[in-house]
Amino acid sequence: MLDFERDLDELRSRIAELEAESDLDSASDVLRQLELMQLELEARTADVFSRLTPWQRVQLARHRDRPHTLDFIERMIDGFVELHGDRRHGDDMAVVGGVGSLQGRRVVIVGHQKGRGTRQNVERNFGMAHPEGYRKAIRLFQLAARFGLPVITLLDTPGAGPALEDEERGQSWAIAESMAVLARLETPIVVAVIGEGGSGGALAMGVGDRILMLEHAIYSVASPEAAAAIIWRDSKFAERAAEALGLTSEVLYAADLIDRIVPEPPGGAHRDYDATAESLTAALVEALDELQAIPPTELVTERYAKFRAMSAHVESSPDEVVVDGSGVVPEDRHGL
Amino acid sequence: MLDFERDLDELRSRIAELEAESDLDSASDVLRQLELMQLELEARTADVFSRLTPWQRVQLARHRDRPHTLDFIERMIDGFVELHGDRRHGDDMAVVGGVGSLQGRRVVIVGHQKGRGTRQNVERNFGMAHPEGYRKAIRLFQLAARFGLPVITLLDTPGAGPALEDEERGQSWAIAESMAVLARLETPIVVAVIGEGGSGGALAMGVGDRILMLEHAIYSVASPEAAAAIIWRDSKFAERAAEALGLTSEVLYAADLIDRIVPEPPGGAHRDYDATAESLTAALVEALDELQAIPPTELVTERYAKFRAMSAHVESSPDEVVVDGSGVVPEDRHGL
Amino acid sequence: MPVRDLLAGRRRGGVPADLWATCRKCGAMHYRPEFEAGLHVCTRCDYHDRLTVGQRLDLLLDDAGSFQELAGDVLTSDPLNFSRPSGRYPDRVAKAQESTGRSEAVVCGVGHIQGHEVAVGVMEFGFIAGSMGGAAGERIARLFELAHERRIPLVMVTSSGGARQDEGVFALMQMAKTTAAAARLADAGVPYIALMADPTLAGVTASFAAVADVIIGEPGATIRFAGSRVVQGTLSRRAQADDHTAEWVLRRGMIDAVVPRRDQRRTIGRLIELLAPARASRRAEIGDTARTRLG
Amino acid sequence: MPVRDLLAGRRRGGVPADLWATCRKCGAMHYRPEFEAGLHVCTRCDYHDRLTVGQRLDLLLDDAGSFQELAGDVLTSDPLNFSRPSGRYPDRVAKAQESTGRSEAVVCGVGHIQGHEVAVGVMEFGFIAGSMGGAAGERIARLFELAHERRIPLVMVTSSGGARQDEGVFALMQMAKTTAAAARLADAGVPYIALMADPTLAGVTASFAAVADVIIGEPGATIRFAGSRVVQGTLSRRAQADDHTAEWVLRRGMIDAVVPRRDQRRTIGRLIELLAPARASRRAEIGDTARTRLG
Ligand SMILES: [Zn+2]
Ligand SMILES: [Zn+2]
Repeated sequence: MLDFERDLDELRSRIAELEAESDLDSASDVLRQLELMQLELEARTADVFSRLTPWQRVQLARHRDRPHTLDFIERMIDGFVELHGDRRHGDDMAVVGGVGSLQGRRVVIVGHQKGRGTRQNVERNFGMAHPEGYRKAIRLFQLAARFGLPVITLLDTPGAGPALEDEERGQSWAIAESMAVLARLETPIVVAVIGEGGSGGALAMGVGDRILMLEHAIYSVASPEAAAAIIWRDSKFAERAAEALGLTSEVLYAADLIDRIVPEPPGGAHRDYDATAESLTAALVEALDELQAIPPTELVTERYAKFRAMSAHVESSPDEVVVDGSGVVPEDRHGL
Repeated sequence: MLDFERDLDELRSRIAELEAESDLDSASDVLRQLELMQLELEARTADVFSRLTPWQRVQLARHRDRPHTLDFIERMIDGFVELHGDRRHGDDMAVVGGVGSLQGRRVVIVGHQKGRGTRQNVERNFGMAHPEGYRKAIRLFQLAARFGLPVITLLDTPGAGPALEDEERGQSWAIAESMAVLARLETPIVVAVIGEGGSGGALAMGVGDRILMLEHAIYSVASPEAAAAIIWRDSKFAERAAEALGLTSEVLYAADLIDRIVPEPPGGAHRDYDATAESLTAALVEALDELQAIPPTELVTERYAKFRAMSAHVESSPDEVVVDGSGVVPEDRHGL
Repeated sequence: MPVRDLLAGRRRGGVPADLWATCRKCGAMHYRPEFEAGLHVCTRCDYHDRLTVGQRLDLLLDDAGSFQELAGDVLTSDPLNFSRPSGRYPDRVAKAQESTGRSEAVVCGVGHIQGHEVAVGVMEFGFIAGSMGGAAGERIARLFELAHERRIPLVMVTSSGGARQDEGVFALMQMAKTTAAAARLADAGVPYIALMADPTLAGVTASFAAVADVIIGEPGATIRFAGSRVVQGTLSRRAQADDHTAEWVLRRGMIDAVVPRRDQRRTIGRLIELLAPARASRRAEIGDTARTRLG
Repeated sequence: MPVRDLLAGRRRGGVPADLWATCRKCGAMHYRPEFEAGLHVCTRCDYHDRLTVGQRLDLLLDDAGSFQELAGDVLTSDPLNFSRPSGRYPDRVAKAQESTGRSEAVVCGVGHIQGHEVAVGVMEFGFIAGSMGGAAGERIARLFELAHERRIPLVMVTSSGGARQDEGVFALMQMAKTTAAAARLADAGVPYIALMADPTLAGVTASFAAVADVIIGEPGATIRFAGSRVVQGTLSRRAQADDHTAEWVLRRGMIDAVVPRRDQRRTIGRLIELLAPARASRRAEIGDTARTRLG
């Protein structure tokens, strides 16, 4: 229960109590009261959620009840067959993936997987993938391309595992290879940030043709704690870092770094898994259907252009990059 | 010193003694005696080596003084740059590889590497590759194809590492993947069995367009000891297994499983590294120059046909494989 | 139980052996009719016992009766004139043929799984330890080529001690040959699913089996690179009973799933449904051609 | 030593600091003229000290004077209006520009190594810890594209703390952008060699640096995924001083070789000679076109 949810939850409890006490034969004024309280709850939820600070968004994105990848797969994917392992070292439980169908469309779906409770969290390494997790993902991406299936990735990780054993097995190499594979994969790729889009560990599976983001998900160059440690040399400044980093869906949409914000039900995704999954399904299906019409090689070209354009830089004298006396960067690429 | 070498070595020692005692001014009868002894040594060497049993060939192939991959690279390859690691788990010292040039031809060369002496042998795991060794090889094969360099592989291993840690990291998967990669690699591949061609551990790097074999190298479905353990349930029958397995270059050449026997200097490769390297270089250059003329896609097709034809089977009614009432295997493939 | 079966059964401690099945893994005794009704799965340790090709086809295919064998007349030769204490190689082959009723250690052909036309290969461990020599390699290569030509998914059920020693390097080369054939199928975008049954070892694990798009292990199956006698020998230092099972290699990332026998047909059918390249449309182009060519 | 230099030097224990260089790794003190003559390599522990872009170009190129900078006018913006206790982002950039004499944390361009025309990028750790923001990412991407168009080998010298926090997700996306550009170069068969200098961390290690065809490490360089402050924090449990050096990642199979500074130009030149796609013949086709286009 987050701070800003407490107030709403008290109202919710009172409604529940009143509902429990009353029955179908209750006086109509009781029923009217209930109805009013419902309306108030809705209004107050809308109000609270319209004024959430970035730090509160971080807390929502990390909410322990927030739906995780397998919760979405369960609701969105028919006939899912989970495929395990990287064929090299291990089966990372922090990354799950497999094949199934989304509203009749055959897909490969891969996502970070967080746990709930201590045992699960240890098993899933808190959703922090090991190198073998990314290598499993790479294998599934390549499988998808081989059989002409589109890829869906769900991003939800605090970041890639930073432990010594992750370094030993080449965490950097696994992440970079995953991006390199996705960049050239000749099949449609739809990315959805569903919770925490934590740094390179998230981006490793985040190179695609459409980048969706659940309303209260976050996407960040570093966790607010890590950024605070880097910038203020104290992770207690996480709240301030969250404000500075521009990690909310609205900021990223305005900056053209994501393509679409997927609305969550009132009170956040954790209040209604089914409604959230339905909302995400609709967005995924729309994206997939758009992409399915584009030839794979063209997809790859457009995907490159898409990421190529992601920047914020200025040129002191645009269109005049001087090498050997004349411009080497064609003019038509400046727009990217 | 092998049994059958002892007799020759005594003669060799006597020649050396006599040479040491005599000088340029020695009586001509001493010089004549030396010359005669030289001739006798040559004749006896030729005689002993013409009558070697398969087991003696095994011993020669494993001779502790036999030149190993790095001995050949040192002599054959100019400007060699060793490249390390599989970018996933480790740098297997039992497999070495890199880039360099062979008589002016840019090549990627990869081989099993045995050690000499206990320390080196432990470091090199007696030439028994770990999975990461094959994965390093795969990386270099792909590098070769990317830059249009032909591949040379040198085979010299008792077999792939069979330890628990090799199983843990997917020894079977690494070997199979290496064969699958080589089978489709769009660049010329010349394989040379230089010592022990031990089972799947050797074959993992043995899929190529030309298969050369040093005269006294062996190539076997299992080490004679392992085969003896399997067949006679006692590894002491290794000598008998060596006879039964058909592992010498002559048998394999006659069976069309290798393309060429590369002659060794009198007394075997370990008697003269330079001469052996020269002999191998000539054979490699000839093979490379033949292959360089063939378009890469055609190479892959011919390579498939080459291995596709390696078999010894009969068909009770050839050309009539019945499925659904008619033949499915086109006649023109029966010849393969 | 008919008297002739009782008489035929070898007896152990007075119990008609055929009436009871002993679990190869945990030693539990199972009443054979129940054991067979339970698909030869040990109810104590979940070990999935070895099956014959016939049992496997019954279990896997929609209708084993309509299975059409491919290359059944491709038979072994004796290139090395090989002899063991247990007999000359051709005699051992003849004996294996007699005891299994199969002409080689692998049976290949075409059948249907959940309505999908599928190229199927099943290895028979009872045939010289399911070992792969030239004939088995040839059959497998042809099966991959058939799947390639007809663009139908391929399912291989592996159970093998590895390469057949009696054919020396001829047997070894089957590893390269079958792997290359599997690799070509992958390049063609036709799915290949391997079901690794007990045991899948050495030259089979380390060739066509390991390169499948999806690998399913049977519960309790031993899956390993090193052959069994090699492991019993001096080379491996710490191999233990529980090492190298399907569950063990799954944890180590080498296979996709461990699927109980009762679910295999459904799971494989679903995988085919999901991976098979746009069957509906392609069937018209390629499937019909193949069917025409096949009469 | 001129008086003004003595005055300018900060003093430690009475010793003019500029006259002595302290090894960042082992603390050994080196007489600066000797240290510089020895290419900034510690004679005690072999640590290869950080170099400026200028020093690096001097060391690497046949003639640093003829180096032609690319995209030098691509400069950072401040998309998040970012501020730290140590100052507003644009002010920090300005300060870095002043102290390094470079306009960004990476300098890209074209030069020659052992006679080969090469696209070269060198990171300047002195510029906000060599961090990669939008401008650096843009310069790097253009360098890869230049190498692609002209089919000339590319050499990147990395030294970076990772992504530049001050640009948030804009900085993060440079990982994807530069990696994709490197991947395209690989597909085009043009060689790319990375030289990882001290330190190569986080978002740079885990993007374009790791996908090089050949990766060379400098002796003693720290090479790691986790950023330095992350490691000092709570996340990594057992990182030790000697972990994550070039030698350490070499043993773990992640890089191809550790090459001392004095041999780097020769080694890289040899690699280019061996990997560059048939330069002699292609030069006529492609090189000339590029040269024409470039005037
Ligand atoms: Zn049991
Ligand atoms: Zn030092």
